[in-house]
Amino acid sequence: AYKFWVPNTDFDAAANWSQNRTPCAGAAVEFPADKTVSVLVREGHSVSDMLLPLDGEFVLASGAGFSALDTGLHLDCSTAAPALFRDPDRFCWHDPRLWRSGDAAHGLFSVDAERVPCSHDDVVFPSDASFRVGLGPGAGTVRVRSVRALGQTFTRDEDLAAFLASRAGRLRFHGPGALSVGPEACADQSGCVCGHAEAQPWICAALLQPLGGRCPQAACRDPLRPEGQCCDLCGAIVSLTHGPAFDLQRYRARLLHAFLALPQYQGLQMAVSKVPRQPRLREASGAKADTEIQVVLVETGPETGGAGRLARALLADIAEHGEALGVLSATARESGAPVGGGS
Amino acid sequence: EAGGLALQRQKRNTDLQQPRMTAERGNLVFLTGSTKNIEFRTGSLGKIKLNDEDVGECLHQIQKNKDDITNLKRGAIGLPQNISNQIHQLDSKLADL
Amino acid sequence: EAGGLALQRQKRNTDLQQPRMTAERGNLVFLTGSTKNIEFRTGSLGKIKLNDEDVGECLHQIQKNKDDITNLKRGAIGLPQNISNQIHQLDSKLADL
Amino acid sequence: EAGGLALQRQKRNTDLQQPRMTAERGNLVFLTGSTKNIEFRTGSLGKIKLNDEDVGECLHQIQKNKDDITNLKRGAIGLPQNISNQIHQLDSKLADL
Repeated sequence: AYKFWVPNTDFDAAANWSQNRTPCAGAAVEFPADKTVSVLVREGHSVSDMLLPLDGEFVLASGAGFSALDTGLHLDCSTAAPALFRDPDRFCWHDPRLWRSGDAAHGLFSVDAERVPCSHDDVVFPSDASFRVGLGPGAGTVRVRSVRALGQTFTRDEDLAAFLASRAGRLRFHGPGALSVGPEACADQSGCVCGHAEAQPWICAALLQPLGGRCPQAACRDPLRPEGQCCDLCGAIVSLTHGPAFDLQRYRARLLHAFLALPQYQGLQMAVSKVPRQPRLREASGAKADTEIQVVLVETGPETGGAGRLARALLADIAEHGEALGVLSATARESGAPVGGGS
Repeated sequence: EAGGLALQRQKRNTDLQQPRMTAERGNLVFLTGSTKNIEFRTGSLGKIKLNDEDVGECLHQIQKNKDDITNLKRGAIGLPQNISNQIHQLDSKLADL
Repeated sequence: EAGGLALQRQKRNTDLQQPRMTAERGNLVFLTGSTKNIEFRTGSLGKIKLNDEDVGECLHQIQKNKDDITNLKRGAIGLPQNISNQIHQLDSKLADL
Repeated sequence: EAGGLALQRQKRNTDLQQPRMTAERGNLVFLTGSTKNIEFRTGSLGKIKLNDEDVGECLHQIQKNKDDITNLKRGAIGLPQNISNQIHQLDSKLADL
């Protein structure tokens, strides 16, 4: 599956500037001296002063450029403070918020760990924007199937290593972590485990960094913690043990069209993936397989019990059609009643 | 969407051709793709200056030097011919004595 | 919104007067329209280079060429005068015989 | 916020070495630190042009001018020697009469 890197380091993106707006005409502009970065400039900008990074580049799209405008000449730029380009090193590979899935569909979501590219994913960096990615720290080597950047697709480690070591690569990738590609397309129709067991602490640290590293309180009693999710959530989890005939894509499509599309399940979201089976559950079920199919059901709106109802409907579906679907057994867990907020 | 993709593909191909201003360890470098130019265009009263030298004037001086050299060469070729003639004449006169 | 547009239009008009660095179909263009300059300045130990040519050295060589030409011209004017004098003297001597 | 100010102060110290693009009385000025260079680099098929003049060719012309001057100097030194010799011979012949 494809995973797309979202944030950019474009000059024209308001989010990249200290005051959340691009420099106004005649502004003084500052790039951090010691931050290496590639910056795409799409439009024409008038500046009175611009401090450039010691190592960096400004790529000019056609028609883009800079012109001189003495400060104070323009009314719309009366602010004395210079516009500061925000730290381009703030984007971390392991941050789930920075990725977009190629096969996103209405009603589908991914558990946090699987929002970050899995070992069998193809990773795409924007070709029409500048970007910068921090690798690491400490999460070891990031493995993906392929990396596409600057119009090139890297599927061999030697090629990727050469790119990362080049000036173009060094402007865009940094940090102690390593990035590696391998020919690991997921060939198993029952799905492949994402492979983020070791990286998950880093993924969750990046995700929860704006929250001070702590999960928000779940709004229900006995909340659930799905495999690959950073925080507890309210809803239901259906765990499936499958046989050789099971097809993950087909089962996901079945759930989308035969259940989630129904009016009574509107507002529900679903994540379906193959995950490592949690050891205590493995013992309890007596299953030999160390993986299972995890179906996570959550409500996007106020709690109505819809997730629990859908979980039970899925169990009934499996009881009826399990053999045809390749599902050997299924269990469901539900979170408890809503708490707080005077519901 | 298809148009967007086509545009994206086109952009991808031109990416390396896009001009750039880069800083390399504090050095400022202006770069263009393999077939692209760096151009300085001034109006009649605008100047391009490199460390206080007016580049336009410098280029003008190069041409002026070239013209001067052409004239000097012409002189240097014409001169000996003229003098040689005079010396030859003197020589003839001497021989005629 | 109308005010914004007016401002933008105004900006565009003054933009034309502003010196600028811009990209035109992959070419990097430095433009100065009116009376304003575009200047590149390094510190005393920094160099300005055009495709590996040191502009400072080039400018120095232009001046050196100019000086050499001045000297050559002076020589080229002085020389024939001196020689003409000598030839004239020879001619007089011959006539006096 | 205090951290931000400290960062800014720290930045200002390194300012002098940071390449900078600035406006001075409407002129567009590119600056580098004391030991840093400003470089313009095109690909092998790209040119550096000043108002339709190919700067690369102009720089080439500087070297050509220099070579021409060297040749002219050599001629200017060789020529009078040769002519002086001839005039000296004439003078001797006259004296021998």
